[in-house]
Amino acid sequence: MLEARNLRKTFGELRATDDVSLQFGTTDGEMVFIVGPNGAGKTTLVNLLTGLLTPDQGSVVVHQDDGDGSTVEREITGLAPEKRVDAGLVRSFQIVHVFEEMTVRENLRVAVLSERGETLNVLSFDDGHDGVERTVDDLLAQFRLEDVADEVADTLPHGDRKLLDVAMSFGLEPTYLLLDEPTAGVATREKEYVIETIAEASDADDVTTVTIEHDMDIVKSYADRLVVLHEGRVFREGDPSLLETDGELRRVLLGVDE
Amino acid sequence: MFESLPYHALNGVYYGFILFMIAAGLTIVFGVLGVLNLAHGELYAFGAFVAFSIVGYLTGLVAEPTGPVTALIFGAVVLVGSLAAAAVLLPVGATLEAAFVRPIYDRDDVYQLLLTYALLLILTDVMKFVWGAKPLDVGVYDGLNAIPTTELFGIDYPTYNVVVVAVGLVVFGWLVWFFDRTKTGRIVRATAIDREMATAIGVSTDRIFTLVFAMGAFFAGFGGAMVSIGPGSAYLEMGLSPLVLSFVVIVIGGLGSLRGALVGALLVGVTTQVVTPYYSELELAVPFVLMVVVLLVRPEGLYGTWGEIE
Amino acid sequence: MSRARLSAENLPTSVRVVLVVLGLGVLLAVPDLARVTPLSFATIHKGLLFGLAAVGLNLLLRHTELVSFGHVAFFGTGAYGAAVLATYYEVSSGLVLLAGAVLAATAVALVVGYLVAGHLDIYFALLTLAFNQVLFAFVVQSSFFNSTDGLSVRVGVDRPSLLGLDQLLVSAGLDPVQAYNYVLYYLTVAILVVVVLVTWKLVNSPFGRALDAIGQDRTRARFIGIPVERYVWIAFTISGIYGGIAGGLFALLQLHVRPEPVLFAFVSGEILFMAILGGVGTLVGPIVGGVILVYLLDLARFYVTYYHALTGIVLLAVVYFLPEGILGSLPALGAAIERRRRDPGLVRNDVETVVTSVRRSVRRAVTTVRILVFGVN
Amino acid sequence: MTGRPSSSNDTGGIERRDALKLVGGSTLAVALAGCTALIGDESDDSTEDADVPDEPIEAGLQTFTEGAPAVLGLQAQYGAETAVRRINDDGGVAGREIDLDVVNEGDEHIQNYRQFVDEGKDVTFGPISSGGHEAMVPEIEDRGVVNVATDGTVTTLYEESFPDATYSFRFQNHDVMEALAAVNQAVEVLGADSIDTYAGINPNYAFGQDEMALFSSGIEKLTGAEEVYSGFPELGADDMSAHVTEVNGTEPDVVFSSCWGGDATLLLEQAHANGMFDSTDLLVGPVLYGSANDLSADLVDGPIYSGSRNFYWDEPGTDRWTPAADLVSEVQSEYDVVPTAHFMSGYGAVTAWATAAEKAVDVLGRWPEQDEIAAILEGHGFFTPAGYHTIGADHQGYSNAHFGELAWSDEYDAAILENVSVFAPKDVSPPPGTVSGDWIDAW
Repeated sequence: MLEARNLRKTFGELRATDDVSLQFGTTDGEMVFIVGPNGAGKTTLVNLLTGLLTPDQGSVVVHQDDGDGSTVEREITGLAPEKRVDAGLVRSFQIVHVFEEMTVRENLRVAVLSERGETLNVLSFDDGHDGVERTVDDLLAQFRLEDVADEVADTLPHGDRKLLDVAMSFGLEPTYLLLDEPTAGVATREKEYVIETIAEASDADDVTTVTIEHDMDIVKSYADRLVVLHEGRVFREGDPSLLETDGELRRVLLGVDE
Repeated sequence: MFESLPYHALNGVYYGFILFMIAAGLTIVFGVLGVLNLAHGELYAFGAFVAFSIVGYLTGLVAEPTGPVTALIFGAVVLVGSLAAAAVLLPVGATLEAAFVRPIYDRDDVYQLLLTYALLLILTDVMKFVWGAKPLDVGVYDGLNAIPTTELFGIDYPTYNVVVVAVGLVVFGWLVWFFDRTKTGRIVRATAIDREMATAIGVSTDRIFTLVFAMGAFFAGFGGAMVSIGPGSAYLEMGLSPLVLSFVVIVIGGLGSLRGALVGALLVGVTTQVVTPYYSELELAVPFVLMVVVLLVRPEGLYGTWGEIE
Repeated sequence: MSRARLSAENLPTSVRVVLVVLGLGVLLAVPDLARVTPLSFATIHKGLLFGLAAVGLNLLLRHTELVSFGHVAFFGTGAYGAAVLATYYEVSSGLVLLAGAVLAATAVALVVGYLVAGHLDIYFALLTLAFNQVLFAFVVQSSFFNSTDGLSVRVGVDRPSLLGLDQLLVSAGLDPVQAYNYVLYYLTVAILVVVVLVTWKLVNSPFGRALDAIGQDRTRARFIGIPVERYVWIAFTISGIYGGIAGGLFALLQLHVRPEPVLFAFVSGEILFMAILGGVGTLVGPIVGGVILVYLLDLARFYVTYYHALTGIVLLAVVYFLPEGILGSLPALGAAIERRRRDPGLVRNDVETVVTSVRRSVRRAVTTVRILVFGVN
Repeated sequence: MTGRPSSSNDTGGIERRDALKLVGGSTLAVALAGCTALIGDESDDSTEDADVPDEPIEAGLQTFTEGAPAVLGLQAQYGAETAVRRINDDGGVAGREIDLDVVNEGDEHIQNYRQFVDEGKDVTFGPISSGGHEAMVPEIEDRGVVNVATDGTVTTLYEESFPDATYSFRFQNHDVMEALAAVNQAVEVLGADSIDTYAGINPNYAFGQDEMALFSSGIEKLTGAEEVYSGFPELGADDMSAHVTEVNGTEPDVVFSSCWGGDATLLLEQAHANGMFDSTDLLVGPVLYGSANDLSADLVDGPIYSGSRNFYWDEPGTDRWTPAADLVSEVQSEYDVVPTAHFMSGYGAVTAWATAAEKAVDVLGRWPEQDEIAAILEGHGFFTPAGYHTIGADHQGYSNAHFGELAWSDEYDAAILENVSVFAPKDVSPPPGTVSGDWIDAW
């Protein structure tokens, strides 16, 4: 379980994150969606959780299985992003971040190599690890990227780039995967395809996903749980059906009176 | 041993303004075009040589100063000559940009470095061809100092230094005015921040880039002209050390920031001049130590930047 | 690595083998070539050494995409490391001098690398430049390093010994100076081959791929768990070590080390340009670039009055006509020549293209100037 | 070992034979001494029958041909070219003309020398840079092609670093001679009792630091004066006002400056502009006059004395000494400058080698090997229009050192020296085998 405890972050006068306490992964493979109007502090929250920002107050904690069934708390508030990856915490960005000059396969390979702790290895060849190659093949299949496996990333269509970005994250064998608008900029007809692929993969690997999303139809169809942020605070938390039933919530999200 | 400290500080201000004039052009070009122009120092040297010719010709037409009035006339002629010399750099800069730099904007940064380095080498020999291999001194420094300025306040201080500071302030004021108050200036700034958006609203980035490069050359040349009419001479390799110092200045100030360039230049100028007489051995190192310290403490420089960083 | 993809690495294996063998053959034959042609043996040797430093710089440039403007710092540290051992500790073994060079360069690279690893782009470039100049200023001021006069790399007037191999040649009847230079040259070639092989292994290893990742997207690299600063630091240090080896060998070649040629920041720029000139996207391009640029910078003045301009024009030609550097553009060039051999008509098109582009440049320039001067279009 | 040629223009008394004997025995030596006019150019060479190859002598000179140091470097080039011209006009060295290649020395002294040797040069000259010269010496010893350095005047070179050199020589006086000449000049002008304090502004590299150290020990020894300020602006400085300001603040009796080229001009400009000559009684500089052609009337105004190493063109006076007059008019028409000490560096270096080579042919009856020329150069004496020079057994050239007051000449449109003092080598340099520092201490 990944837990935010009383997180607070201000930029000048702006309280981007204001006393936020949340738990993710209370059930295995949970899909949590974070919604909220622009400027609600969604991305700041993800940045605090993944270590791109350090909070002014509060802490980030993971609950880890210590092997004999009980769990231990591990505080990771001050941990560098790359160290959090070891703790199972992985993210994607709103703007696609892939290695543009590498092929799809090379992108996935470097992620998997990193996950296996092989990146300091100078004695082998990068493509000489059979286990890694098998995992890469699985990822290619899982994210339906086999056809473009040898294409260079910056030549791919946007949807495939998004999928590659997410596939790399899965290659890191995350426990918690934080996705910042995975469907942003993806053509409408491809959105479903992208999110469906993510859902399948997270289901298969029991990954807890925390997704920032603007498309309420997607949220309604896929969310196990909903977190609504507004002005840096947790405004609502609960079942996605709140989107249908909570009038105040609808006003906040749409910014209009109905 | 510190009784001369105010004088050293004053010398530092003068030296700082010289540095500012050179660095201003570099920072504008870098801020807008994103090109680190290694040939900037040669444009500065070019200005110094052109000033040798033009100022030399013009002062040949007027009498050597004998009293305050003739000295003022003399000074005005020298300044006009320096401006004319810098103006020669406008077409030079524009030509270089249009003919050489423009075709490679979309190439990797390192090729722009290689290109401007090639231009540096070629410009050096162009100057060698036109003005010969030896240093040239136009010899108007004495005449400029005949203008009474500091004596009026009872201080014995070269008028030339005062002129440099005044001219430097005017250059700074003009640049701030240009970028803040004129339409062209605002367009240039918009282009610096977002090229695509500027193109989208109908700005010809080609024109802007040429203009900016020509401006950069102009101020480099003007800096060179101001040095040329001072106690120093124009010589072939004179651009190398100011080029490196300009890097330091614009990095300390924040890349692309004019105010930063001014503050950075004054900081480098004053620190160097105050430290030098007491610790000569540090003279070379001071600007770089200053830069390392500033970058380690404030990685984006004192005044941030025009362009975007990741 | 689209850069590499565009260049040498997509040549067929057979062609690559031929090129490697040819390259090695030329390297081994240099002393003989220099004897029968006006080529300067010493200058080519020096060029190879700067090329070696450029290979190191290219490790950063090509993979982590960091531009170092201060690389001669390590070359110079290496050279001075050897000189200090010879001058103050009377070390006469060439290998020990070389080891000293590498140690000194490693130490400096570790410190500088630690401080610059977190910086990017121009800030990285100018920080490395700053450290370079601080080091230069320090050496120039230091009486230990004998200020601008520099240090000798001899014990008394004797050249260092090179494993006794030079003595062997002398007893075989060779002139001692020649024997020393031959042995040193072949030692250089051997080291060069080893370094190139090591680099090839390095850049094709998982670590090399991690460096690529850092270069292409630092944020993403961090978020796949790569400790970016630490890896940049390691790469920087390795790259500095190359510089140190080259500098140490240079000290053995020149036998006297002065600050301006081995520590001044502009020489750092030259090393950078060697890498670009030869081909950033290639493994051995920087060596080719090193030999060519050193040759131009050192010897052009013996043949022409306007030698700066000559060097400048060569560089301009590379920028415009060999966009991937000399070695990097070979495949494209080869393909183009092949096409033209089949269809000579293309050559006329080329000429037209060049003429048009020159004409266009001139017209642009003239228009620009006209607008500037007369304010009208 | 010194002795100036007769400063009388009454040549009628000199027999041709005597003149030949006096200047070294051959018409070549006569031509290079500038005395051809005195004795006619009728050939009397004993080298005529010698077994000498026909092809020209390939010679290389490295000097600063461009940029700031070209102020000195081009003078050396002019000097070398003038000597070569005179040699070739005279029919060459034992009948062999000289082809002189000139190359910019830059920072690549060893490289340049190697390239010259690889190109098959018979002899090389240069450089100007003292550090460059020091770096070259072992290479010269290795390669075994004689190099006569024009300048490269670091004192310790042949004194301590390379006492056993074979092929490497230096024509110009070394640092000790000019720094101590400056000491003597200061004492001569102000009197030892009037010098209580001194200051220095010297270029920040080995040469400037060495000169200042030598001046300090000399002036302290002679006058007991105390150093009040010593500043080292970087070589090729943009600005020296900080140092001038400090001098103004400390008001020393004497200021010493070994600044040269553009630095010398800059120093004088800023010294005047900041009123430095109100704060000090005397500025002495060994190489200020190197910038003779770049100074102006305003700049030389004041109590400024400059050295001119082993040659000042008007000493002996051009009105009394035809060789000097001929040389100046030749240089003026050819190069439009007045010659400075660095002109003689080039001229003398070539002359030293050429006269030695001819002497060798004379002795051997064939063209000499490198080591034979080198052997003859040791202790070799010869004339130039500057007078008599010797190359010592230590491979160092010894000639008179010149010092005088800077003044302006409208006639030549250049700075000149007045009241020139001539210091014999023995007065300003240690006897062979003695280290300078010890020698000064023993004053």
